[in-house]
Parts: sequence; C-alpha cells; structure tokens
Amino acid sequence: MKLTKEEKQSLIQAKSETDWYSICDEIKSKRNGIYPNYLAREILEIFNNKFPVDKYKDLSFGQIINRKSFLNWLTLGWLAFAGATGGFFTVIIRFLFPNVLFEPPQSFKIGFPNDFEAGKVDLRFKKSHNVWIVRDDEKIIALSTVCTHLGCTPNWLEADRKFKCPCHGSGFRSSGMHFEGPAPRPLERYRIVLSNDGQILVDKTKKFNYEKGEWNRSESFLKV
Amino acid sequence: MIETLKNTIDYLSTPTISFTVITAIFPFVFPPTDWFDRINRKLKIDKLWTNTGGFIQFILITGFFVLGYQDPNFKIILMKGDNFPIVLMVYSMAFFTWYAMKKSYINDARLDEGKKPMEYHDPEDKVLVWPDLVYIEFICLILFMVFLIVWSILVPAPLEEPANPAATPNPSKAPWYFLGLQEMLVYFDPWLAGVIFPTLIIVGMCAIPYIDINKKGDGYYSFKERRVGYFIFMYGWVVLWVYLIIIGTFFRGPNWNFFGPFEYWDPHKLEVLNNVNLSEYFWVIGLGQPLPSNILLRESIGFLVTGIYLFVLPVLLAKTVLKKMYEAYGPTRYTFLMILGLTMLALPIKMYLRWFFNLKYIIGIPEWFFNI
Amino acid sequence: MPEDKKKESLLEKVGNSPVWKSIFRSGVPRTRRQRMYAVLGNVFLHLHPARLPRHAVKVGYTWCMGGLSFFLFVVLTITGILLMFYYRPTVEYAFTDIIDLGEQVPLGIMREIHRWGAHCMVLTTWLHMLRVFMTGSYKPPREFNWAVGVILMTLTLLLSFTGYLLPWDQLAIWAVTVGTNMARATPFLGSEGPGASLLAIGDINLIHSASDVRFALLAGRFVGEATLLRFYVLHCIAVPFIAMIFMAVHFWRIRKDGGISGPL
Amino acid sequence: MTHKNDERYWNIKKLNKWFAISSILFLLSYVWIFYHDNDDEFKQYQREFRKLEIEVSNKKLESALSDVQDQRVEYEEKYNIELDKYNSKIVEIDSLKANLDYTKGLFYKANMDYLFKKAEVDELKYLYEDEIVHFEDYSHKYDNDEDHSKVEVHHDHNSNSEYREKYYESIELMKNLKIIKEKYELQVLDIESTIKNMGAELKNKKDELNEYLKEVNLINNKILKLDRTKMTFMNQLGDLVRDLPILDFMDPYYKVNQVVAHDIKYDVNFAQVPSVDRCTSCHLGISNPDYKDAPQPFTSHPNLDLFVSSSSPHPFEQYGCTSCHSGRGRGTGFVSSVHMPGSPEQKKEWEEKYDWKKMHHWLQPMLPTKYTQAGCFKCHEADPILAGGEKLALGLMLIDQSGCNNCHHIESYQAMGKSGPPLTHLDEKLDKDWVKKWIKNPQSFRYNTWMPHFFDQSNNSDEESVKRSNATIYAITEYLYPDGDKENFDNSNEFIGDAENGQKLFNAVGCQGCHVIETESTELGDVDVPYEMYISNHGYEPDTSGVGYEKMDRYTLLKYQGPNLIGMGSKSDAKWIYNWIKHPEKYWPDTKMPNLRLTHEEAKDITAYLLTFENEEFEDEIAVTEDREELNNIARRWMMKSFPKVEVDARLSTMSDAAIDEYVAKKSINYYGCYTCHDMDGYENGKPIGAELTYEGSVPVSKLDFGHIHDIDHTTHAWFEQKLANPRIFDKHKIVAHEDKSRMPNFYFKPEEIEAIVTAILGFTNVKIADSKITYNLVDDKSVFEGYKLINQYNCQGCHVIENFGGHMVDVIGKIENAPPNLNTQGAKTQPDWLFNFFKNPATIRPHLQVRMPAFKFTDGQWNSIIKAFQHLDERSLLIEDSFAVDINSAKFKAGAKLHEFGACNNCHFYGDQFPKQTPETWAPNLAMTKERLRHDWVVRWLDNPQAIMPGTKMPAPYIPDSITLSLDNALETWGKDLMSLDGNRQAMLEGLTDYIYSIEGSKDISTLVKEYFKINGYEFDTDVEEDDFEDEDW
Repeated sequence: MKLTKEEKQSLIQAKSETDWYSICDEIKSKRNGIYPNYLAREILEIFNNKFPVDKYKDLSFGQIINRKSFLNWLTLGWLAFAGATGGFFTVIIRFLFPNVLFEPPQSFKIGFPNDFEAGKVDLRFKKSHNVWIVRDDEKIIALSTVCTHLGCTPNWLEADRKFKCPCHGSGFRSSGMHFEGPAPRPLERYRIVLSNDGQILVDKTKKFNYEKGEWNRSESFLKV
Repeated sequence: MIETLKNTIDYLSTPTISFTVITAIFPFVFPPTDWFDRINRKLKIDKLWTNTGGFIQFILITGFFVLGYQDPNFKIILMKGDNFPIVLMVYSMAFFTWYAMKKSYINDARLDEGKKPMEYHDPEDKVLVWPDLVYIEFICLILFMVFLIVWSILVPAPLEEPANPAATPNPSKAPWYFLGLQEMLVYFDPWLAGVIFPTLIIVGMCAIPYIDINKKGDGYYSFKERRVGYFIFMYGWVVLWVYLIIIGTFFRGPNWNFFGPFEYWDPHKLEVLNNVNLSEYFWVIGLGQPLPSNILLRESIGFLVTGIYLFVLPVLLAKTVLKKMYEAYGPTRYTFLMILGLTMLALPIKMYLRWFFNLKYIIGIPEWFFNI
Repeated sequence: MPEDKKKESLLEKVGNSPVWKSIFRSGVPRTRRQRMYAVLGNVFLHLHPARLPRHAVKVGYTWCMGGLSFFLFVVLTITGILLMFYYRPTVEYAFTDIIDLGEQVPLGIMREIHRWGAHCMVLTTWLHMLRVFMTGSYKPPREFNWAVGVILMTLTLLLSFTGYLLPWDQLAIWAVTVGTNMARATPFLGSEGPGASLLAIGDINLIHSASDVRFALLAGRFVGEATLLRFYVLHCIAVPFIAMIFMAVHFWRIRKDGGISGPL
Repeated sequence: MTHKNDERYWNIKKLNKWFAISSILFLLSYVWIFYHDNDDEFKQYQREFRKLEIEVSNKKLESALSDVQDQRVEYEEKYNIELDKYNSKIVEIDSLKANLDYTKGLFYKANMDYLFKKAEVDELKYLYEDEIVHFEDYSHKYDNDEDHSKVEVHHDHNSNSEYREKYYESIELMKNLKIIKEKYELQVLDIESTIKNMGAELKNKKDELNEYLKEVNLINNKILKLDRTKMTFMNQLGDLVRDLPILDFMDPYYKVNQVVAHDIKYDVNFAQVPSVDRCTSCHLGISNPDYKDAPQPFTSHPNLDLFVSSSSPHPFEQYGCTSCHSGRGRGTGFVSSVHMPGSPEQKKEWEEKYDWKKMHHWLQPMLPTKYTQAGCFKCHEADPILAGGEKLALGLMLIDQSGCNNCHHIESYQAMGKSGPPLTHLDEKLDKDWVKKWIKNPQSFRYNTWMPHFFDQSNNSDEESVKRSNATIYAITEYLYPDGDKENFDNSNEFIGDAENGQKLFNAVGCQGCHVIETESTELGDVDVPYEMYISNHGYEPDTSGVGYEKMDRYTLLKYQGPNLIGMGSKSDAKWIYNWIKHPEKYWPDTKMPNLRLTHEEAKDITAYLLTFENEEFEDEIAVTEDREELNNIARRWMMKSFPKVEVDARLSTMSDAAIDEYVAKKSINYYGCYTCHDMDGYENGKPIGAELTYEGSVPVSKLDFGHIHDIDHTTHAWFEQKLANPRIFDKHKIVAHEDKSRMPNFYFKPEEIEAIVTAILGFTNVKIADSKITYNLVDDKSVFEGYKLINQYNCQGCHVIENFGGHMVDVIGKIENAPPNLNTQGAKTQPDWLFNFFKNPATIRPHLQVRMPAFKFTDGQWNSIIKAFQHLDERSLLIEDSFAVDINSAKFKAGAKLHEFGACNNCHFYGDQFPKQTPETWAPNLAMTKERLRHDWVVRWLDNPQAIMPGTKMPAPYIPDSITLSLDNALETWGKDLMSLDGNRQAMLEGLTDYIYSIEGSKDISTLVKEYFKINGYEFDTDVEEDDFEDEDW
C-alpha cells in the first residue's frame, strides 16, 4: 500500500528527525510491520526534500562541505592519511627488492689475455658464468651463451666452427653473428675490460647488441 | 645517600621481604572487608586512586627507572631490548589499574549518593556508531601504529649468538610473559608449576564468570560492590603474575639467584639451598628415625597434610566460617571454587614454607616423579 | 533541487556517482539512515552495531584494548607475511637471515615492528582482560565469551612463544627449551611426569622422551631442525588459523550477547 | 538537544583535529622509516670515499697529463694532417659509400633469395630422405618375405620419387643464386676495403693518438663517472635519482658490497654456512694501492702482495676478510662489524669517534690489529715458518720453549717431548740444597731460565703459604733423591782443563748457537712496551724500563734454545759437566742437545771454562729445612679431601715420617704437574694438568673466570694477557683452600712475549675452513711438516740461515764467512742423496771453518723429512735425482773449460786431493764433490751471482764475457771458437762452466787430508787456536 495523502502530509510536516521516525514507525505499524521497497523509496524522497543535504554540514564523518575552507583539519587529515597509506604500499613494494643478491657475481675476472689462444673459443666459463670467451687475431670478446631465439644454450662445434643451438637449430659464428636458423639477431656480447692488475674483467651487467650498432663500442671487446 | 637508597631497595626487593610486604599491604589497598576498608580510609590509602595519587605512583616508578638507568648494573638489564616491553608493562599495568580504581571509587561515591554509575545513560539515548565510534577507533589505531613504528625505529630487536645446544646461557630465561611460571618452578615441581598450574590458571580464568555469583557491578567500574572479587583477582593478577614477572626479569640473575636491582650479576654468587622434605622433618628430625623404606609410609604424613588441605579444609570451612557462602554457592560451585582458591593459595604458602622452613617437598616421591 | 545541484562539490559528485554508490551503497553518510547504513553495509564495520549506548564510545570505558589487539593481529599478519620473503626456517639460514634483516634487507624494520608488535599484543590482550574484569563485563550473559577471550589470550601467548624460536639464536633456543621442558613433566603424558612409568606394557615403556608431549611439540628429543620447522608452521599457519576462528566467535558473541556491557 | 537528536557524542571538529594530527604523525613516522632505512653508516663512508676518489683521480690525471705533455701536440698534428688529407678525398669517399649502400641492397636481395631457396632445399632434402627411408622399410619388409616379385615394382624408387627431381632442380637453382649472392658479397667487400684503405692512415693516427693518451682518457672517463660537477645535466639528474630512498633499488651507486666465501665457514652450531663479508662496503680502497696513505676506512691493505688482491695467494673473492681478521662480516657499520680496540687508548678514541661499544653476542669479535696474525694459524697450522707471521711464530716457539703444551694439551700444536731435563737420576748432577733453593726460586739462580716460578706468587706469599711451600719443597726434593744426596763433588783435574782455551772453544765450536752466558744487565736495546697489567708483586720481574732489557723476538729467541749457562760453578761438579757435554744423551736420552763430538781435551777445557761462572748470592741462600709439623699438616689436609677423619688419623698414625714426606711430595707433584715437563719415576703415564687449549681462541668470554678483577677489559685476549702476566691474579680476593688455588707458575714473560703467546692462543680456534684452503692438505708428502718441525725444534736456525732467517751464530763469530753456511736455497742446491749421506756422516766441505756440524740423534726418516722440508722450501720435487751427465764434446762444455781457465778456481777450491793454491783461510769446497753434491741448475744460478744466494760469501762471481767484450778484435784468439759460437749467451756460458766443473774428478772425501794439513801446519790463519787434534771428521 502506498502512502496516503495524510501520511504524506504528516511526514512533510514532521518537526524534527525524531518526530519523523515516530511517524515512520506509525506508518509501519499500520501496515503490520510490512515496509516494502516502493514505500521506502517514497518516504526517502520526501525525506531528502525535507532535510536537504546542507542542513547536515560539518556534522558527519567523511565530508568536505565547506568550500570556503577547503584546507580544514579534515582535509589535512585525509591528505596525510592518504600519504601514509601511500607510504605503506611503498614500504611493501620496496621490501620486494633486496639490496643484496647472493647470486654469483655479475662481474668477474677470468685471467690474463695470454691465457686465451687466438682463434679459440674458450668454454671454461660456460658453466660457471654463462659466457664464452672468444679470441681472434685482434680482440677478445665475451659472448652470452643465451640463444637469441628462445634462450637455449647453443653448443660450440669445433669442426664446423659454429655455435649450434640444440633447440631450434640456430647457428652462430664464433663472432656471435647469426647465420642460420630462426635466431633473429646475433648473440649478445658482454662488457670486457682489463682490470688494474692486468686480468680480464667480464661484466655481465652491461650488454652490447649488434643490431643497435654497439659492437663497435670501446668496452664490447678487448684489443690485444 | 643514593647508595643507601639503592642498598635499601636491594634489600627490600628480596622476595621474602617484598612478597611479604606486598601481600601484607594488599588487603589494605584493595580492602576485601569492611574492617580493611575502614583502615584503608583511615590511612587515606584510597587517595592512591586520585589524580595526585596517580601522579605520585608515576613519579615513583619513573624515579625508580631513572635511578636504575644511572646504575651501571641495572642499566645493563634495563637496556636489553626484550626488557623494554616489561617497562611498558609496569607503566601500563600501573596506569590502568589506577585508572580503573579511580573510576570505581567515583562510581562508588555516586552509588552511595543513590545516583547511577557514570556509565549509565538513558537507554533510549544512544549514539550512532558512524562516525563517533568508528572515528575514535580509527584515530586510536593510527596513534598506536605511530607509537609502534617509533618504538621499532628506536629499539632494535635483540639477536644473540647463534643457537647452540651445547652452551646454556646463564641465566636462561623463558619469554618474559612466562617468567611467572618459571618463577613458580623454584617452589614447585615442573608437573605442578609447568603443567597443572597453567592449566588451572586457564580453567580457573574461564570459570570466573561461573563462580562469581555476585550480580552487581555488571557493566561499570565499581569496587564497593565487588570487593572480594576485585581483591582476589588483583592479588592473583598483580602479585602472583605481574610481580613474579618483574622478579623474573629484573631480579633473577645467573643460576637463577636473586639479585637486587642494583646488584652486580656475579655468576659466582652462592645461596644456601638446604632444602628438606616434610618426610625428613617428620621422621628424621621429629622422630629421630631413619626414613621408612616403604615409599607410601615415608610420605604418609605428606599425603595426610595434602589431604587435609585439599579435602578436609574445604569441608571444615563450609561448616564453619564459610557456611553462608557454601549455602549461597551450592556444593558443586563451592568445590570448584575451593580447588581453584586453594591451589592459588598454595603458591604463597609453599613460598613461605620454603623460605622459613627450607621445606622442599610436602610429598616427595622422586621415584615416581611425584613431588608436591 | 536544482539549486543544490549547482552547489555540488567535486567530492559530493564523487560521492553521488554510481561507482561510489555501487561500492558504498549508502552514499556519503550524512543522514541518520545513511550513517546507519554505512555501518551495516560494510563488512568490516558491521562488527559494530549501528547504534550504541552512549558510554560505549568513550575510550575511558573501553580503553580500546580489544580493538588494538585485533589491529595488532592484522599488523602482525602483514609484517609476518613480508618477513617470510626473507626468512628460511632452516638451521643453516634462519640465524643469518635474521642478521641480514638488520643489516641489509630494505626496510628490515619489519622485524622490529613484528617483534615489538607481538609483545604489545600480549600486553593489550592482558589489559583488555583487565578492563573486562574491572567492569564486570563477564557476567551473564557474557560468561561464554569471557572463556573464549581467555582462550584467545592463551593463543596469543602461544603465537608469541612459537615465534620466539624463529630467530634461532641463544635467546630463542633456550627460552623454548626452558619453556617446553615443563611439558616433560606432564602427568602421564610426559616422560618425567608422575604416572608416566605406569603407562607400560610389560617391559615396554609407552611414554619416554621420544613419545611424550614434549616430543610432539619439538619433533625431537631436543630443540633442533625439526622443531624450527614445526614452530614455523605453528607460528605462521596453525595457531593464527585457530586464533582467527576463535576471534570470529568472540566478535560474533559480543553482538549476540547484547553488545557492549553497561549498567542497566 | 540537537546533539542528542543526531545521536552524536563527540565534537566532530575536535575529532577532525585529532585525526589530522595523528594522520600527520603517521605520515611522519613513514618518512622516518624511510630515513632510518637509508641512514646506513656505510653510505656515509661511500660518499666520503667518492670525494677522495675524485681527488686521487684528479691528481693522477694531472700527472698523466704532464706525462703526455711533450708529444701530445705532435700526435695531434699528425692526426690533423691525416684528417685534412682524408677530408680532401671526401667527395670520392662519399660516392663510394653511396655505391656501397646500393650494392649492399643488391646483396641483401640476393642473399634473401639464396636463403629462401636454401630453406626450400633443406625441406626437400628432408622429404626426399624421408621417402628413401620409407622405401627401404618397405622393401626390407618384402625382403623378409622373400617375395621378390612384389618388390620389383618399387625397386627403382628413383623413377617413382615425388621429391627427387624437385630436390635436384632446387639445388641447381640454389647454386645459381649462391653465385649471384657471392658476386655481390665480393663487390661489397671490395668497396668496403677500398673505403677502409682510404681511411686507414687516419685510423692509424687516431689509434696512435688514443694509445698515447690512453691513460689520460681512462682517468678522464672515470672522473666523468665520479664527479657530478663534470657530468651532463641528465647524468647529474640520474646520478641524483639513483640513490634516492625508495628508488635506490634500481641502480644505486651507494650500495652494500659483499663477498660470499664458500670455503670459509661460519659455524651456526647446527650447520656451517659460507661466510659473507661486507667489509668492503666501507673499506673501499682496500685492494687499490693508490690509497696507501688514505685515512681509515679507505686505506689499502698494507700487504697487497700477500692478501686481498686477486693475484695474491689470498684473493679477496675467495677469502673475504673475516677468515683472517674475524669479526661480524655481515655487519655494515663500525659497531655491528665488531671491531675490537687493541689498547685502552684506542678504545677511548673509538668511543668518541665511532660511538663504539662492544657488540655482545658475537662469538668471533674482530682480532685487535696487534693479534691479527692469530688468524693465520687456522690454515697454516702445519707451517711453522711463515713469512709475515713473525709474531705468531714467536708465540708458538715460546709455547714450545716454555712447555705450555706440556701442561695444556693443544691438539693442533702438540709438545715434542718433555721440555725440562729428567729428574730420575738427579743425584749424579745436583745436591739437595741446590735443588731446594732452585725450586723455591729458579730465577734467583738464573734470571732468565725457562723453569717457571711456582712459589712466592701473589696467591701464596702469605706467611701460612710460605710455610706450606717450604715444607712442600722439602718433600719434593727428598722424593727426587730416593738414593740419598749427591755424595761427592768431583772437580779433579781429570775433568778440568784450561779455562782460557775452553772459552775460545766455547766461542768457536758452536755452543753459542743455542746457549749464552750473560748476566742480567747487558746493555741491549730500548723498551717501548709499557707493562699495563697486574703483575706479580713477588718474585722476579723483568724490568721493562731497565737498560739491560732485551726485547724478545724470534731472532733473539734462537740463542735461548738452551739455558743461559751462568753460575755453572755453583751448580754442579766438573765430572757431571764433562760427561754431559761429551755425551749429553747419556744423562738425558731425549735431549735436544746434540753431540759436538768433543775430544777429551776440548771437553775438559770447556768444563773448566763453564765452572768459572759462579753465583755467590745463590750459594749464600739457605735451603729450606724439614718442618715436621707442617708436613704432617699438609698430608692431613690432602687426606681429608678423600677420607673421613677417623681413617685419616688411622692412616697417619701408621705412616713413617718418610712415608708422609713421600705422600706430600706425590700430592704436590701431581698438583703442580712437575712430571709434565720432567721425566720422573712413577709418573710415566701422567696426564697434562692444565686446561686444554685446542680451541681456546674460540672460548666464549663468559667461560673465563675473571674472579673479582673488574678493571680489565672483558675480552678473551685481555684475560689471556693478564693470566700470562700474573697467572695467579684471578685468585685475588678469593678465599680458596691451598689445594684449590690456581697453580699456573709464573714464567715472567716480557710484554712482547705475552703478546706473541696470546696471538698464538687466539689462533687456536674451532673455525671451520674447507680442506682445500688448509696448507697441510696442499702438500702431498706430509713428512715435509715433520721436517719443518725438526728444523724449528732443534734450532737449526741458531747456526744456519734458512729462508733468510736465523744464523745467529754470526753475531758471536763475527765474520760471516767463518759462520756456519747459509742454507738458503738448500733444497735447490744439493742432491738429496748426498745431503742424506752428509747428515748421517758429515764430511768436510768447507775446510776453513772451525765451527762444526754436530751429530744429531735423528732417525733416517727424520733426516729425510728435513731434506724434504728443504726441498719444499725451494719448490723442488721430492724424488731422488739421476746423476747429471755431461757431454764433454759440446761447444758449451769447451767454452766452459775456457772460462774455467780464466776463473782460477783452484786458487781456493780443492780439486780432489789437489790442494788450493792459496792459504787455508780462503779454502773452499772440493770441486770433485760437485757432481754428487750439487744440482746442476743451482750451480748455474750460483755462478751467475753468488752474493744473491749467500750474502757475504767469499766466492767471487766468475768472469763471463759480455757481447761487447766478445765483439772486440782479438776476442776469437782470447776466448776460442767454441765460446764465440755461443754468441755471448750468458746462460749458455754459465751452463758450460758448470758442465766443466761437473767433469772434475778426484777424491771426494778430503777430511783426512785437511786434518793432516792442520796437524802439520796448524791454524796459521787463526793464531789464537793452538794445536788441535782433529779426531773427528765432522767439520
């Protein structure tokens, strides 16, 4: 049953909120406590018209009402709290990045230039550091052992003088240049320099890619 | 001057003295009967629960810690990271006890005047949870988090040597909240102090609402209406738990020997430990005989004493002093209360027996690991 | 009313937007109805009733200790999860991982927050209990909830105790050794408890140092690798799980037992 | 009223304020968290170091720039000229380049075509092959069926092949494509090389310039990366951002540096984990010699040749820091890495500077700098001769000498026998009174004796204790004389010769390799070691401020191998001394004193000389006398410890005085552990009485009893120092029964001795190191270490220089050429076979020496291990070598013969029984022996430069003509064609000379000859020495 006119009238004329609720209770009891949604909507509409929003300004939590004083305590509080919440999430995210790694060091010394024979591919550091050391007549380079196709480890075939990837057949020259199979680009080279004590230092944190024209850069190879 | 003060404190904090003093003072501070209450008011002990009283308590505790911080020996103990919570415990326990008691006394005064307690409000006059409660809870949590963060920044968490099963540190202590139990171990066998008592503590605590048949004082602070309840609870809580934790933390040094707060923890300190069993008292000292070889006969006197304490005493009390109570409680509740109460009482009793008579065990059957 | 609509601020716009309303149902809580609905419609806030007796919002009455205990439980859960990223419960690494939390792990302060928070939680549960006793709030009809509270306090101590071992330092191993030694003396079930020798079939002892309660706790005759793992599991999963169940009961019963206590 | 109606309680404005304030605090606490997380100490140091690095690099740049100043312009000009040339050709080059691009395009297309076709071919190849396989399968099947008729259809599968034709067609096509491709490829290469050639000179000049400026550019690049003021703006920004809190996980400049040393284990009791050292987070210059003088913590390691650098034997990547220095390697701060101060001053300084406090709960605190060498022991426990480990070596030697390891079992450093003389037949040597006085106070007889002082110490110098001590001494002495006192002192002429001659002999034959005769205040060095410990106020004390104070070091210790021989006249009689020096092993079978094989006369003379030293003060002392009452008292007290009083009374009443004395003596000997250092009857199986020291360096400080001494540092090393300075100190203020007092005797160690011993003790740790790092495991033949130990124990270095150390005899003898030979390079020098025979039976090598190699009572095995030790020192193999064959027809040999002519070796050297031309004072070893004795390669080295091997040798380097000399006109005449054919190759000439020497034949043993010579002619070069009969062949 919808609201009768009288009921509507009495609701509109309610003097205070307490009053309002007692009228509501009355309406409810008249209907044996049944309070269907359409009725609620009707009542709510009257309520909203009767007690416009502004009347409750600065009374409730979570409300920034006074446009004149946007910078009031509440705003300040929420801003600070939002900052702190940001801080909390920053803490969590920063926590996920350790300061120190226990992985094998990314840069390491591999010996003196004379330890490497010209024209040979040195496989000694393949297992420990994932790197091939190749020396030709004028330079030494450090090649990544990761195939540029799908990341398998190619094998060095001394007879064919090529790296052959067992996964999909990509082939690379000893310079790292690809020449067969699906590999899209040559093997990557690592930074290779002489350290103070004359030993060769390979630094895997710095890569040189052929397709970016980086193989000419100074530290991508070591002149001998 | 300060040295004298320190020595006095060292002397007073000996368990025998401090425990006795606290126990003796306790009924005057939390008077369980009218008689104690009268003296309490005469001596103005109730002023303890006013703002001034609280302030004095605060000053005394702080003074002690400041004094302790200046002392090289106490500073070492105080500065251990894990002991900081205990300082916090001392302050918070003192504050909240004071605060609850203050409110109780105010309410008591109101009740005397025939008013309702402070907490009373017109049942119709309620408050919406949003925002009032939600808001203050929110603020409370934020402030607490700030406190926790600041504490964490200032005090690094302790870490000692790597665990070594071959090297027992001296003293080796349980976590601070179990130190009360560890202290009980001095006076009781592990099966009592470590198993039976903790179980009874938990069971007994759970049983409080079922034992306490006092209908008054529900939902507001009031001392007057629940004097006995307050007294027993506070005694168990403050003396038999918190006080023992403080002893265990600050006053127990190498070899679990007692050290005054300002004493150096000398690992060589020796204390007399000539403990005698009741059976030895009876047979050897009393009757001048050797101990009977029959275990049960040997310990018969112990069983007798224990039996009297646990079974005869409650009956006697029910017939005499506690007659009214027995009637009010009914047999089941009364029995339960007696078991819990007597067990709780057993701790101070055993402590005194140990201190004054060097009594080791009332029943001592190490053959069966059965010692009381 | 069109005038009002003009005045609508940005925040109000947000508050009235369908998205906001779909999340918070009641919109910005302004009217009495909305305020009640804000509490009832929110899964977290509806731990509370919508209306409360006046004294219940005073910190002076509640001390907020129960709330703080729960809050600490949440804080400890979060920091605990984070700590698990950098901690391995093995005898090789437990100790050094803890050193590194102090030396190099970014925001290793998590460990401090976790440890001090745990101590605080013990204190707040105690104080909560003290408050409940002082106000006589355990009296009928809240007897059962008091018992649940006592169990929760015990679980809090257990949580703290199991966590105590994890740094694997002298403090840890010996506190746990001292703490668990008592279990050896459990009547009948502890190898050095009264009556244990009676539990024998012929010459076969049923209760000995490798079959008693303490063994069940330590997974060994002494505190060792297995204990570390066992305590880790207890600390991170088992006890918190049980505690959460009891917490749910506890909170539920507060409401069911008539909300917060108070004078009648 | 409205309030109520709204069902409100709080004033919302107030709550807002509260909320705002608490939220701001909350936010601030997060800010603080991040600040706290980023204020690590090491970052501060890294910032400082960066500044320092810039400073150093700038300085280097300056010097590098000044180095290149001269020719820089020249190089640049050359480059510019080439550049101009190049630019003049630029049009041509540009057109070539354009052409190249175009050709490359063609090539690209051709290559693509080729590759596509190749892929096709590969596929067809596979398909065709597959076909063949299937066909064969099929035919096999039918083969088995032996049904040929059906197979025939398939027999020539080629005709039916689907792919065969396609395959061969494609191959043809592919070949064509390949030819096209290669054509373009060649064209490309051609153009490329043309362009390259045109720019080749320019590139050359540029490379030259770069090469010349290499150093400058290197430093410049470094500075660009370091110095923010010299960076580009974006790099500056990046440099700033990379180290901001929160963002610093991406690529921080300031970060923890660490090394994980897998072979060095940190013991967590249940397991061992690789040690992790982060020391280089602050010690940033440790491996860079540029920072030699930089302030700490940036100073480079003082010994980079041995440590840290990757070419040293202890590279940082493998060893880290804590393996030697100890400490908390994971720490990243001054305090958290547990630095330990070495002195109170340093402690104070650190407290002010670094807010230092001891971090408890770390079992291996860093070794204070003065004890760093303790760290060597855990790997080098087997090598007693360790370069750079002088202090540790001294400490170990002192432990041996003082017999510490007799009373204290040290598994890793065990005693090699009793350090004191046997007391089993004392009545031959001493009388009771002397013994009593000696036991009571050994230092009053010989101030620097190794015998420590048991009595009159700080815990037993009260009246009651003295009384007790006296009675004890009496009882022990009586016990030592079961057969009564020494009866007569035989000072007859039978044993006494000429004291004056004795003195000369004493100085000449080598006694002073191990002994001195020095009274207390000889004027020796100054003292700079303050004695800041509690010392005993009783008994003897070395006066560290006295003029006569001699600082102890490894070298000084060499001469104290045997006792200081003062006061012998007050000690024993001529008969005993005579017998002793003649045959030491008769009195003491295990003595380290070797037999010098003195003749009767020599022995007599030396005896006479030794007897001239007397100690009247000591003689005047009064020996303790019997104190019955006290003896009974002592006996009773001991008995009461084990028996009830009634039984004690009963026992005592049945015991005679002698029995009581014996009882007291036995108890006391057990108590003081006399038998651990001395052989005594009845104590053959006695056990060490002191605490085991095997892992004493790792002992937690809580296990050490500081007693009531509170004003020394609470560290293990402070305790050790104090214990050694005054062994009884920790009894101070304690009430202890006589039987339970601490009893370690006072050795009156000097401060530097204490430091050395503490270093050694701190080295006795239980730290686990991987087997591969322990030197003992690196040598296959373990007897090498036995050899080292013997060399050490028997004081070989008292006479000989070995490994550039020792040879203290020179100080006494004066002339280096008269001293026992330098044994540097001995392992490389002599053939093992020969050396072994020499040891067993010493023959004359250096005819001019008067000092003699004594005979040691070693087994063959021991001698071999000594030889192996020598060889190991020179990194020689341990095999017995084949004799060296010489080709006497080679040009080299003939050249050598020629050189030999010029060398006039026979001026000094014997050639078999052929005497040298010159007088005996320049006589040198018999060259006929060379072939058997020396190693060829060593002789070559020796001839090249004798002084380098044996400084002070009289051997001149033979004249070897250089190429200039050989190019002179008359060279061929002078040197002959053989030598000329070597083209002035010095090495070849030296080898030739050696070859020649190896061919010299003659009698090997010339001892008798030489002896006879001296018998006839006397020592004409040494007029002091009169006729001696050289019975023995040992010199």
